[in-house]
Amino acid sequence: MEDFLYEVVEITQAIWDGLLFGSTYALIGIGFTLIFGAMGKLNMAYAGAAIAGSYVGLAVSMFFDAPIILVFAVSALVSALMGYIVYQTCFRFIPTHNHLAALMASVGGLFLIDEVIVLATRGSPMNFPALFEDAYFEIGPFGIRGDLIFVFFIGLVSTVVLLYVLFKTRLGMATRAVAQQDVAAQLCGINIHRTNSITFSIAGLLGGIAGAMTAAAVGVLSPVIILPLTIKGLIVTVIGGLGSIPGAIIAGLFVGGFENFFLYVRGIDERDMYVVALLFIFLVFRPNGLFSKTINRD
Amino acid sequence: MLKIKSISKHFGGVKALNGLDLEVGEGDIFGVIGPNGSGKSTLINVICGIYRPTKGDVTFHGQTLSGKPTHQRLKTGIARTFQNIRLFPNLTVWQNLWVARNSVEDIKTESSFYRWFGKSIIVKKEIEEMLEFSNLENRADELASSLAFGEQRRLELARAVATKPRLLLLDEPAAGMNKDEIRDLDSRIRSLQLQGITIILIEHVMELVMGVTDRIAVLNFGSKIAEGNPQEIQKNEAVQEAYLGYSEDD
Amino acid sequence: MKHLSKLMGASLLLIALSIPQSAIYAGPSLKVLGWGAKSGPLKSFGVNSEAALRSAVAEINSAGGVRMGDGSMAPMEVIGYEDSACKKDEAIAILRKTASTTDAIVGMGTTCSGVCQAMFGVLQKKVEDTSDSGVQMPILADTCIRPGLAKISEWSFRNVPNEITMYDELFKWLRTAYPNVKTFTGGSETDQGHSFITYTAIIVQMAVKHGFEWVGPAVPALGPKVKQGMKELQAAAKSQHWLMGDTNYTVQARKIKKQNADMILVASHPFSACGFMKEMKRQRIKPKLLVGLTSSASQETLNGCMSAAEGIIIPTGFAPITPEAKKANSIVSKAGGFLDLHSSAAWENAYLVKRAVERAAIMGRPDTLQQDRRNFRNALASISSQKGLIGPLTRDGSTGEAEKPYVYVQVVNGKWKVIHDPNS
Amino acid sequence: MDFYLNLINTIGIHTMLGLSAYLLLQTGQLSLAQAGFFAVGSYTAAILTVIFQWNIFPAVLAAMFLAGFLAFLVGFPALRVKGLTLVVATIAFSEFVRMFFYNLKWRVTRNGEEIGPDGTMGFAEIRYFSDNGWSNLEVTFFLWTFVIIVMGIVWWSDNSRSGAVLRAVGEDELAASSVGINLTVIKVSAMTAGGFIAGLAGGLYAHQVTSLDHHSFTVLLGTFAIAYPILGGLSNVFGTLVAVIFIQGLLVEGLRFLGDWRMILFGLLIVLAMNFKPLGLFDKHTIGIIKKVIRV
Repeated sequence: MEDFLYEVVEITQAIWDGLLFGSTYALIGIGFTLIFGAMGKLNMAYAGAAIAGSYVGLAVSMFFDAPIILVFAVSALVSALMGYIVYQTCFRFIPTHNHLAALMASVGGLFLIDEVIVLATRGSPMNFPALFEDAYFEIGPFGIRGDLIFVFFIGLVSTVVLLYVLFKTRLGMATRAVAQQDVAAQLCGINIHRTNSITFSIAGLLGGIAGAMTAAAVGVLSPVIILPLTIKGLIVTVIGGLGSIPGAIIAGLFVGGFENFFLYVRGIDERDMYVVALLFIFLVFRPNGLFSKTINRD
Repeated sequence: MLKIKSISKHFGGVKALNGLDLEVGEGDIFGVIGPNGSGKSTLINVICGIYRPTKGDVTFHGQTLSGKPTHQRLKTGIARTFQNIRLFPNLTVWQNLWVARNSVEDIKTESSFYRWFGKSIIVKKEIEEMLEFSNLENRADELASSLAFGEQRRLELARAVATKPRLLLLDEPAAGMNKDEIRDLDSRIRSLQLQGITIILIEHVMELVMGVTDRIAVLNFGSKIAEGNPQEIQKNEAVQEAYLGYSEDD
Repeated sequence: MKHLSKLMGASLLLIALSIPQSAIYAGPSLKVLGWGAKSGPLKSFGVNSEAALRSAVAEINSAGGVRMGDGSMAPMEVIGYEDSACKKDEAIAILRKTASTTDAIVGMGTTCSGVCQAMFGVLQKKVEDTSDSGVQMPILADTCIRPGLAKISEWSFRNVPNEITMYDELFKWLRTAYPNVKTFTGGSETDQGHSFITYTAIIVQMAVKHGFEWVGPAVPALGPKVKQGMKELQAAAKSQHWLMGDTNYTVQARKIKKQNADMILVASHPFSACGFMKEMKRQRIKPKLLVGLTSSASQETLNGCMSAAEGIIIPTGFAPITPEAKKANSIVSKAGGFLDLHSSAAWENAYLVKRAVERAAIMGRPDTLQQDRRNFRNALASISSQKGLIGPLTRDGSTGEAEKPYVYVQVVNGKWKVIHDPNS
Repeated sequence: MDFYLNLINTIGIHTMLGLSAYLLLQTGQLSLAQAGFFAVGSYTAAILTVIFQWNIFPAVLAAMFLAGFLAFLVGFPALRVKGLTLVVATIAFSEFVRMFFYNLKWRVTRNGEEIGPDGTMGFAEIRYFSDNGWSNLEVTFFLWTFVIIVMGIVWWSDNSRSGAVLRAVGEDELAASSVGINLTVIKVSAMTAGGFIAGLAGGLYAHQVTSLDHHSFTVLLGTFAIAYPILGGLSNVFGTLVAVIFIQGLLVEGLRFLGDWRMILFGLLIVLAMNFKPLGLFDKHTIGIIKKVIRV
């Protein structure tokens, strides 16, 4: 009985931590989903750009010992800029129907960003200022990371803001119009390139926040986390349902909790296998993800 | 030869087809007309198995088609063209026709290996004929996307014919054509009839329909409001009603 | 065609260009070629090793160079330091290039144990075995630290510390230095062969051997001999390990916290070691002792998590404790590198090459190249001890495993500080 | 010489890897599962030659068939999804395979030495070639026989009706099925063929590098597999070859002398190539030029 209770507590704790941390996956997922929704394309350079933003934010904090919140702001803004650059270099001039070329270009972009980071830091992990490092509350047997709560909170806020922008502002209308019928949208006088680059920037903004939050939550920034983040982000996007923002959020949190649960009960070697298995289960029983949006683009 | 028994097709609340009955006889040119949204294209998609009907059954030469996927229906002899042309744009004209050789006869005559990897005299001859039929002889090696609109229509028709169908479904083949082209199309359709191909023609262009068809069915809101030979249809009030009504909301 | 032919032409031209031009120097010289990771996350390894190797060679030359077989003194020359990017295919390509297109007498590389494993695999296994068509090129490695690599080929040599003795001595000393430390537990990164194997096969066993009590998940078969209970340990402690690219360590840290041990082992490269130690700090896990993996005794750890790493003790093959070491350290840092466990080996290797060359009577002529390489290999194999930066390097001829002096360093006020030198 | 042969071998292996994705891309399936099939092939062949002491030829063939069969099984669920979902699903698949081998331990003792896959430690000493005294030239001949056969078959199918059918499916599935093409058959066969080729390439790769571990089979490998045909262009098999020469010959080996800047240029050149030649380096335009030159 004792052990049983203990296990319950521990598992709850594990899931809870994972859930909070999942909010970073969620933001990355939203980024992918936004871009996919807008262009029906996959931007492989996305997570890379996000982390690059965090590096710049870090540099700022190192040279001007800026407050953490400024670091976050800079990360977000730079990564938004990166998003814009990625659009201009990897998508803008490639024929819209040619998804393969755009995909490949963004892969090249990923390599490029990755290597620039390495060149700047010698690939050495960098200390990233943590938020409320000591804010660790212990409630009974449970422990709660204050910073993750904050991360979670920021995740929610930025999502709400995003949803507002998408559904209440003219810009958002334009974006969604382009997403649904780009030709028609152009006929209505919407500048598709402008809209797309704005979408990329918004996605980049979110990515920057996600990157900075991840870095802050881990406490170290290194290029080795880019690929895992990309993969997790993609899995989250698909589980959530392509183009669905609420789906990405819920999927992100879910995957976070799910993987931590299996880390606890099955160990590190099998954790990711279960995440992948989860994805397969979704593909079999719910191919369009949590929030089915039947986008027949590819 | 083709019997459509009380077919219904519902998309959510929308009743695209509503208990429709049709019977097309061997060798006929059967016209289906009706205002936009009256379910004509849905009908074609149901016949060649792209949509699964909500209710009802389609039989072809006495055997039911329900449950058969599109490509098998083709092998029983049902081919089609599309309202908005769907060629394989980055394949050459020749390849477009080559791909279409899937009829039962082909499978009988050629070993499957040869069908996939060989290029026999017969194949060449047949494809030459198709090129001739669509007067594209001298464009055989160009990409389908480089053809003009009219030529693309002709190629698509030829591609459908190349599958050696017994029943051919034409979905608004005259859309966007000028007088001469329509006259040309008219003669093609007749020549196909002479080859013994039964044809279901869905069309807005009245001169074509009235000229070429033997029987006409008129659809409105997914159900048949009239059927008969062209003269009868032209006299029918219900039809005029439907069309006038249609032209008013337009 | 224009584009295409240009492309082809360019690629061939560039390939040609990329082959080190060794004819530029007048007069005979002793040529060596190095390689290591100069791109990708492990870039720092390659950069540091290159700086160390080049400055050591410069030192040797300023002291007159090396004595060749004909008695003349010739300068030693690093004809290139290639980027193997920690990728098997690239390391093998460089090895073959060095062997077949350059007249380097020895190849000095490379970063990443997994890559060494592949690279040594293409070498001839036994020197006298003529039926074996493997590459015949002596390789002197500085960072291939994973246990058991030496046996793959007789052409491969490693100047790496023997982690078995290292940790054996370390825990022996800790036993006496910290008598109040009794229990221990720890975690590692399972996707990095070196970290994980060293941890599960050596470190834990050595700790048990010296009377520390494992309080992690129960492993009856554990210790005290190397590899004893390794598989059981790997199976039992699955959920207190992590991966190099992980971002969330809460579960592992909490598990380890619950075990409430006096000593915690963090057997992992800086990337994840930092993440984990930060999580420990956050969850207020304050062990009496923190022991790390040799590879983490580097500048990266300080960049990554100076404050969280405070107090971690790591055995390492290098520290500026002797005059030579101090001198080398300052020279290398001027050359833009850090001298650490691995790069110091690169420095020592330069001198090892000098010694072997002088022993082997190298002619250094194109026509004698193959013979020179063979002689060099034999000479290198016959060297059983050599003066290193902080003490004698020895090599067991039968197993090919190296032994080198080591010291225990600790992060004190954000700096690596030597806390004990077992040889003194 | 040795070095150039080695480079040629690498190019051969990667060409096959690229061609395995090329077939799938023609049917419009963007699959990153090739890394998985490649991994299966390499581990299978290596286990057969090292643990069971097989001759390399049957070993490689066996690897090919196992990978092909696996691909056949993967083909059916893959039908259900397309586009980005398929990309992610196949990434997940190859990650799954990678983690399988990452956990795979199969050690046997032969004359005193433990050999075989050893989980995260990898699978060392796959020394079939050097143990049997194959010179690098012989290896190259052996390997390129396969490469040329594969290229020949793909080229042939490209120019026969089957190639047209594959492309037809890739261009318009609805139209394809309405001229009687069975989509299931075509897509699954393409996936299977891709698996066969990738498995074959893997089997040869294992003996080329003599040591395998999970680091070799990450998503990046799958990305390269699709990168070659996309970068080279889908107009014919030589596009893939050109792209492999571009990446392995020019970017990886050719630019090595640039040291630190090589990998940066690597990414940059891919971006530029895609911007200036979105249909591939070896697109219809290039082919046109070549034809002209040949005529002249």
